[in-house]
Amino acid sequence: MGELKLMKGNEALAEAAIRAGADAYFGYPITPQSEVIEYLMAEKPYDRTGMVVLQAESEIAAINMVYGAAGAGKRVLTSSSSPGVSLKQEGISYIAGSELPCVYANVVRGGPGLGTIQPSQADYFQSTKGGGHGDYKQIVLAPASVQEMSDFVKLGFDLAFQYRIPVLILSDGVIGQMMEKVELFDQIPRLTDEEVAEKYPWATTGKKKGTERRIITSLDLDSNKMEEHNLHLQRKYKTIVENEVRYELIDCDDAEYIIVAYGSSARISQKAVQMARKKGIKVGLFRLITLFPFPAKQMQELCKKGVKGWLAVEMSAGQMVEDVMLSVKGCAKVEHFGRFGGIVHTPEEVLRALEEKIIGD
Amino acid sequence: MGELKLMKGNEALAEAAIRAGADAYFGYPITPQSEVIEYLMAEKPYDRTGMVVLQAESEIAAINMVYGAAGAGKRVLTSSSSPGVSLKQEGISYIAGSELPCVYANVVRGGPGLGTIQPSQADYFQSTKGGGHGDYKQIVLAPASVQEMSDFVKLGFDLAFQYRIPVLILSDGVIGQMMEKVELFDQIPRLTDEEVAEKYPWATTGKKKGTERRIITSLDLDSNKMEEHNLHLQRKYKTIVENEVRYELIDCDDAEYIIVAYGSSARISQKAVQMARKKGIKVGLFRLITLFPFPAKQMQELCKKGVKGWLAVEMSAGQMVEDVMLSVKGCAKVEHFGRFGGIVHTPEEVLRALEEKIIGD
Amino acid sequence: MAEITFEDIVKPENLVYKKTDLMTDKALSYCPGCGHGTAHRIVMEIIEELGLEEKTIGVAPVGCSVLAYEFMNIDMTQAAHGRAPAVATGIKRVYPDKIVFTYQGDGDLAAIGTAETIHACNRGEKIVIIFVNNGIYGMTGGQMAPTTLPGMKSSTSPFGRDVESMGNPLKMTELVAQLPGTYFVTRQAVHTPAAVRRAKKSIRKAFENQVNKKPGISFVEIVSNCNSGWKMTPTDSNKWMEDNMFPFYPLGDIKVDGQLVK
Amino acid sequence: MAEITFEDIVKPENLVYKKTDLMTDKALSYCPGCGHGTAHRIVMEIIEELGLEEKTIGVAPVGCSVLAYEFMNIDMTQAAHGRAPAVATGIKRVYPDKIVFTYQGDGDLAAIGTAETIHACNRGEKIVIIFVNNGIYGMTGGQMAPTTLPGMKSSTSPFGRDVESMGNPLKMTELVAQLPGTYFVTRQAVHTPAAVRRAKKSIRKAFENQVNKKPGISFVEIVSNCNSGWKMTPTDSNKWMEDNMFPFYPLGDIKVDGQLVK
Amino acid sequence: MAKVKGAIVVDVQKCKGCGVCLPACPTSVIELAKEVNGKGYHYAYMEKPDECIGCSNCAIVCPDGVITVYKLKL
Amino acid sequence: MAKVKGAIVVDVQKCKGCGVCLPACPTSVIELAKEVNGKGYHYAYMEKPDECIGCSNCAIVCPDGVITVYKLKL
Amino acid sequence: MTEEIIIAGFGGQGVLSMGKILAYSGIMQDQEVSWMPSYGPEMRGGTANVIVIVSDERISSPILTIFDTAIILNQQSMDKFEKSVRPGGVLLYDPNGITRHPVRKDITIYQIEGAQLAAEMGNTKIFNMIVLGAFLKVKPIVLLENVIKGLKKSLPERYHKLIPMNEDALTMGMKNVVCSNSLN
Amino acid sequence: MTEEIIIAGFGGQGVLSMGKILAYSGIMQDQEVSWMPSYGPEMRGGTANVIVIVSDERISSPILTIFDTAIILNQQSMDKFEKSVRPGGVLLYDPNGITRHPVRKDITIYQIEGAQLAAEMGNTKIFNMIVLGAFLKVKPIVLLENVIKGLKKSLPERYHKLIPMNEDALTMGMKNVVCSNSLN
Ligand SMILES: Cc1ncc(C[n+]2csc(CCOP(=O)(O)OP(=O)(O)O)c2C)c(N)n1
Ligand SMILES: Cc1ncc(C[n+]2csc(CCOP(=O)(O)OP(=O)(O)O)c2C)c(N)n1
Ligand code: SF4
Ligand code: SF4
Ligand code: SF4
Ligand code: SF4
Ligand code: SF4
Ligand code: SF4
Ligand SMILES: [Mg+2]
Ligand SMILES: [Mg+2]
Repeated sequence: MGELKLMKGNEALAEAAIRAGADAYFGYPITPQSEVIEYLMAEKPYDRTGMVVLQAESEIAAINMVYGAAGAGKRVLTSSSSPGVSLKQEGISYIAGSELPCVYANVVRGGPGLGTIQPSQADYFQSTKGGGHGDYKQIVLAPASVQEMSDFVKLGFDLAFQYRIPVLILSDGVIGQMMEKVELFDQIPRLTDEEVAEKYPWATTGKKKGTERRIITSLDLDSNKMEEHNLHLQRKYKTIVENEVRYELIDCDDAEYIIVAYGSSARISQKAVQMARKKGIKVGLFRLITLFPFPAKQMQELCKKGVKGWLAVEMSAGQMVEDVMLSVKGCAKVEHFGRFGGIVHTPEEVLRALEEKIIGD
Repeated sequence: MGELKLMKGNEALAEAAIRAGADAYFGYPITPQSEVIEYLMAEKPYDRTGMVVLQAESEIAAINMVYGAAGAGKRVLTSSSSPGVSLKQEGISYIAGSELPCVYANVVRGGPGLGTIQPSQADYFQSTKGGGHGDYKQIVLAPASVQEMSDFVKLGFDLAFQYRIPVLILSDGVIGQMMEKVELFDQIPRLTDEEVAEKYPWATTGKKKGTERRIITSLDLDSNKMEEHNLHLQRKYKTIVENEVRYELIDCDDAEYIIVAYGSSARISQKAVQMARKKGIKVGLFRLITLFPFPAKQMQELCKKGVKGWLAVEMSAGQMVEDVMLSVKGCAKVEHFGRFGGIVHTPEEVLRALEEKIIGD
Repeated sequence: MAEITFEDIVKPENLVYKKTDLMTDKALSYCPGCGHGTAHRIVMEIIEELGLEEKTIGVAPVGCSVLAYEFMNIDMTQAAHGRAPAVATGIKRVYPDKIVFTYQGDGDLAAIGTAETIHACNRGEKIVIIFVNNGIYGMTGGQMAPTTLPGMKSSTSPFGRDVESMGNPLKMTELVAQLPGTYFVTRQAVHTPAAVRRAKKSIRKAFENQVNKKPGISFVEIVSNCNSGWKMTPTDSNKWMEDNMFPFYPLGDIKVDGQLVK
Repeated sequence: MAEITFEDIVKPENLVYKKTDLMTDKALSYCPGCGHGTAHRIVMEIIEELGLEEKTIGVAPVGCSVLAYEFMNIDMTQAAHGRAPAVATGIKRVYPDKIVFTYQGDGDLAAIGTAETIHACNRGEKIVIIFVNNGIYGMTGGQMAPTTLPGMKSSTSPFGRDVESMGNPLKMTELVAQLPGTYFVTRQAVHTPAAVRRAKKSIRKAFENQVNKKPGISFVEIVSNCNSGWKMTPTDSNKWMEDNMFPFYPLGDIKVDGQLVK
Repeated sequence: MAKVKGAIVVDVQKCKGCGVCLPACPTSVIELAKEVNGKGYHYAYMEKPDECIGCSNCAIVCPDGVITVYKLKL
Repeated sequence: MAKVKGAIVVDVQKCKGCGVCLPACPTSVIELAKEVNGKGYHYAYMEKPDECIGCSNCAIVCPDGVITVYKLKL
Repeated sequence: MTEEIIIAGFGGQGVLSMGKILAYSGIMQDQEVSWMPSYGPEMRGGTANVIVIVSDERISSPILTIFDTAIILNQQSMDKFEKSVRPGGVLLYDPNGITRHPVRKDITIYQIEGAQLAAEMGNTKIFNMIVLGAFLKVKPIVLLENVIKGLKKSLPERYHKLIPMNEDALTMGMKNVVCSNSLN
Repeated sequence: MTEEIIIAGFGGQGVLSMGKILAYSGIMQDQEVSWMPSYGPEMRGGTANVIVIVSDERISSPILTIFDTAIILNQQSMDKFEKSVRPGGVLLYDPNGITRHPVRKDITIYQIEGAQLAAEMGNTKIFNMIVLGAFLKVKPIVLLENVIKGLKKSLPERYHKLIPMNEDALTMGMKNVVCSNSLN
């Protein structure tokens, strides 16, 4: 068993970055995720593994530093919270367009605008449909525990490099700020420059004589080639949808009703499920782990088993619920229950919503 | 009848801004929409109406200039194209959160990343679901002609001020660059400072002695108030969904199949409909004018009339099609036909897609 | 003179100093001893003294002073992090006759907002910028700012700012003074009565420049403390500021009436 | 000497100048006479001469030189508008032993990218910045840049740049020279053989600084023409540049070995 | 002796006990109270009221603007 | 008389006829052709080949890098 | 009546403005028009083309791949657009610089020696008006007087003195267009 | 066993670290734990509270509104959280500074004179450990030895010398907690 620690989600993410053999973190402070860079700075990862930590002048600079280093084949990450992530959208679109691997975290707070620093899940659309311009996707991992804040950094880098795609760890103020027990994985050594050059022949590591130069770009002025590139991206996304869906079913075997939730909403909904089960209500929890790819097929299968109603629980005015609707395709009623603007729902409210919106009529 | 001119879409938008009594335009060049600011600079609108035109140092500066001036009750606008619009997302979320009126145009080009300067409709998700953070909406108008590039500026300002909401004119390289006949509406006088102060008591025009000060903000550290604010926004969006849906039905009366499209895709699809009708295929065109609010109800009504299949035609890998699916709710088959990355579909291709994907099986 | 009682003195006719009405009655949200409060107050005193209340629009971005609108009893706009100069430009351009100012922290003005600051100054926007430099990101919990001194500890430079890897402290005020668009550039403080009086004079000059449509921006830096971020008592932080900040950020006028002060 | 024929001279052993192999064989996409081509070539000549080909990574953002990667035969990264210094920082920080440079236009470096430029310079990133200043946004069709001269026409200043409303031309190079993080700052041109030779010397120095891990950035401005944007013939544009750009942007070293040149 | 007599009124509930006014007073009038106010701060008060000359120094450096100053010319 | 004799080879198809090389030549060797190349440009050529001293001036200012220079020492 | 036209040639040949004048002429006689250029920024000096549609009805797609008429002014455009003329349609070209002449038998092919005539008239700038004249001879979709009106509308006031010269060019084009295949 | 606790008081009272030590103690005896603070930036000097859950099973929601135990250290928190204790649950509070004492009859209420005891022991910093001791007396959900282990884990090495003092404080709290209502 790995090392056991009591850590904040933000700290676990930072520690996991070091252990995952990350080469660099570039970031800019913003509540509720400043502990990520603070932890890293205090840990002197440069002494531990040679990892670089740099406080950038802005979120835009940070994401572009990530773009540069990722294009050179290194394992790099950044993190921010909602307003800062909005600023990164152009950069993310570039990373997706140039097919670079990177991990970044959004510890979501309530919006819109400056909003509040309290937890929220209202950046679901931005994360899954594309906050930036163009037809691109990113893998979105939704940790529901501090343990997953750590594990998903490693998983995120693996997926990012396997598919050459940005991986977003979509967290929120609850997961970022809470402490839980976390089992830290063992240190993975950073790749040497030579290993990078060998493993990632697409990376700009310096053109060896007699070889073709490497170009990191998302531009093509020839529309035919650009469309071909887009088709290639779409094929890649399809592969990801086929192979990388991750989710957790809790009490779903005999469930007549299903709550769909992710992240801290899933934690709260799990409590609501426990409470409901005590009352004899046959309800289960479909906890999303990947938001993209979305487990549409798996929901359809549950539909076939005769689920009578779906409740989408999220800290937003209704975003993920659209994907649930698109997945179950009218097979059963789908309702949404949301609190937002920094308010976190209570298990009692979720149970009530289930009874009133789904079972009640 | 107003003045008739032959103009590019971008020029028509610029001229309409002057005539709509806009107080200022703030923008930054980017293809394929630089004609907007170029036209304005050449027209000396300051001499014509007192309108200010300023080339900002970046898209971010431009949207924040808009935020400032809009907060002070003025009619202001900006425009850009995909990468530039991605950079504006934080600012747009602020404008939505602070409930400010403004108009901005995205003359979409192909992405992701730097992509291509050729036309695209791949920013649909960003425009309608929220490219920025938080639960917000903006009214999205999709002009399909140069005439509408002009008309929607006026309509946009009216809606923006009526609802205190950002209005996006979602255009593309085709509509921006093409010339058509346009009937220009007559000059609407700019409001005087006094009129602004009177009409828009919420605006920061300077606090008169003995009155309450005005605050433009999207921040509330009290989550309960923040949620209340969000609920207020959601109610406003509901009102907009109820009252402001705009669309055009072409040949839909007896249609067995319907093509859904907007902007230049709608123009091309209209030609495809003409071609199909010549072949005896009963197909109609549902041209979206507002993308948010989306005419879900109107589509459901057509469903009831027995439409057998829907084809979503867009210059993207499949974005608007999700809203069509969410609207028709499984009543009939929905398929997507898209070209992308700067490629514009031909009417012939659209017809073929209709025959193969919808009618064929 | 035991005959004169407290009550004899505390009478309306004897009033010599009272917080301006242009500050609201809300208790300030700042930490005890934080210079933001003083800076707020003297800006509002000047606006009152110049009779500008009815035509002034203030812009405060995120930073500890994000809530300035709760305290400054005038029309205010809250701006996104770093963008206040653009927001103020937007307002001033559509209201050339109104008085517009920004109130920004050092993280805001000299990090994320560098481009907006440089370009508003370079365009010579006819606004006032009040720049509160406390060498740290106060609001978010004391992270390193571009202005953090070499060796100074912060939550993101827990072993002190290492210039080699984290870069040099940025003297934004000296930099903008180089631009032809700045008309008045000065650096002040508000930790002692004398400093407050000098700072107030500078702020008056800045606003007068705007009233008189002088060509260019008036830029007033206020070197201030952040006892929370610096982890010191208020009085210690003021002392530390004198000993460490002032040598690096010397007080005084840098550019007056468009001319660099030699 | 009629006996010596063309064929006698044009023999491999008599070769004295040939385009470097570090330029690809693709025809440059630039307008006839555009200085970008020359600038590209001399940068690549220096990389070849210093034997840096295998360890160099170039960064070119949008601008006419967005396609630099088609022409420079080394590993290249295309950067978002204005962000090349951040992209280069990212690369250099994870590869401190490689050679990293940016190649940026004036719109890119001095408008949207101001913050990234200032901060990379201020941090003293150990990279080279090649800054091609043609006083205009070439790529997008000749709009006004921060560097456009007063009175100069462009598609967004069709009646000439009006400093009062559009602001002053920005001398970014002089500005960054003020920062302690810049080690070498110079302004050059490439329109005559002598200018090219001087520019090449500067570029060599810049790259040598990086090879020798000198503390700070090496920043080479190249004042260049944009005949399309300026609407002149190439030779006229070079003349106009000498007459109008050079007085405002004087050529020469501004900071050498970390010391401002007096 | 003094030709003027001053007095300050501290808004006790809003005073944050920062102590910034103390060194600002030329005549060392002010001290921080042993007691705390509703927010838990040791608020400022005139420990030596007779010494106050109504110079306003304390008031103008008080970050929270909680001091009002009066001055009586004798 | 000249101790050296030079010659240049212009990549005619890539020359853009910008004329930048003309004033760079100390001996006015180069002129633009009346004919155009495949792209419609009046390409550069040695109008006075005998004058060429192989100084490379033309080549180093040629934006398109289309000039190769040879020099024969006599 | 709907006429769908592509005009294609080099950047400097006045392709876009020819299309613009044609479109303006349509407006002058109350028709619907659209003008859709290919655009691209730094593809300087490359090819330029524009699709012009003049119609009695509302115009659907401004972008087409099959045309009633193709006006072709260089070889590249010939290679690209000869096949895009609808059977029975018209291809009008200037043979100057054309190395591979059109071969289709199911369309009518016309030639206009625009470049040569312009040179003869001593003004290369009117080249496009000669070609336009030629087109209008073949397809008189707009009246000459409306072309002149269109010219007035599209030219800034200070260039109105050039209108007579343009009129001459139009006439010259009308006179000199020749049919080069046997279809009619 | 699952124990759901809220600890609430002023910013400087060591509320968060008390919760942290409790959570660490749980880990030391192989339990699941969660620690969820209220957070907020410039609400400096305001209230602070943290929800700690210690359980044998996987913890679902880390955010709750009803608690087994509320540990309350100032008046504001009393106003806010007295009602949040589950019937039959426990409310433990320090009466120092409390002006409105708890009134519920369906829960057990304990007092600990933490502030006073800490002052008597000459170290206000151990206040929170006294309160923690009191809590553990009432609800011995973790063993004292595991609290010490937890302390060691959560304190940096250089503070380990303070552990005996903390141990004293815990014992002091255990000794001095008193039940103040009649429920048991
Ligand atoms: C886009 C964005 N990034 C980051 C933040 C978080 N943030 C808020 S204020 C601030 C810095 C505050 O420092 P400063 O400007 O120096 O003001 P101070 O609090 O020190 O007065 C930061 C990083 C934000 N609100 N928005
Ligand atoms: C975010 C963004 N905004 C705007 C543009 C459009 N754009 C591309 S290059 C450029 C400016 C080019 O000017 P400069 O940097 O001076 O380079 P030049 O072409 O003159 O060499 C602009 C505005 C863009 N690509 N991305
Ligand atoms: S954190 Fe610093 S800047 Fe912010 S209020 Fe406290 S002392 Fe002032
Ligand atoms: S537009 Fe200007 S900068 Fe761009 S290639 Fe042409 S001349 Fe050069
Ligand atoms: S300066 Fe003001 S807040 Fe501080 S102790 Fe004195 S009176 Fe109180
Ligand atoms: S008014 Fe002057 S003398 Fe009186 S207490 Fe204040 S500082 Fe001291
Ligand atoms: S400089 Fe080069 S491209 Fe220009 S004319 Fe001379 S050879 Fe041709
Ligand atoms: S090598 Fe020198 S002499 Fe010869 S053509 Fe070129 S510039 Fe003239
Ligand atoms: Mg600060
Ligand atoms: Mg330029």
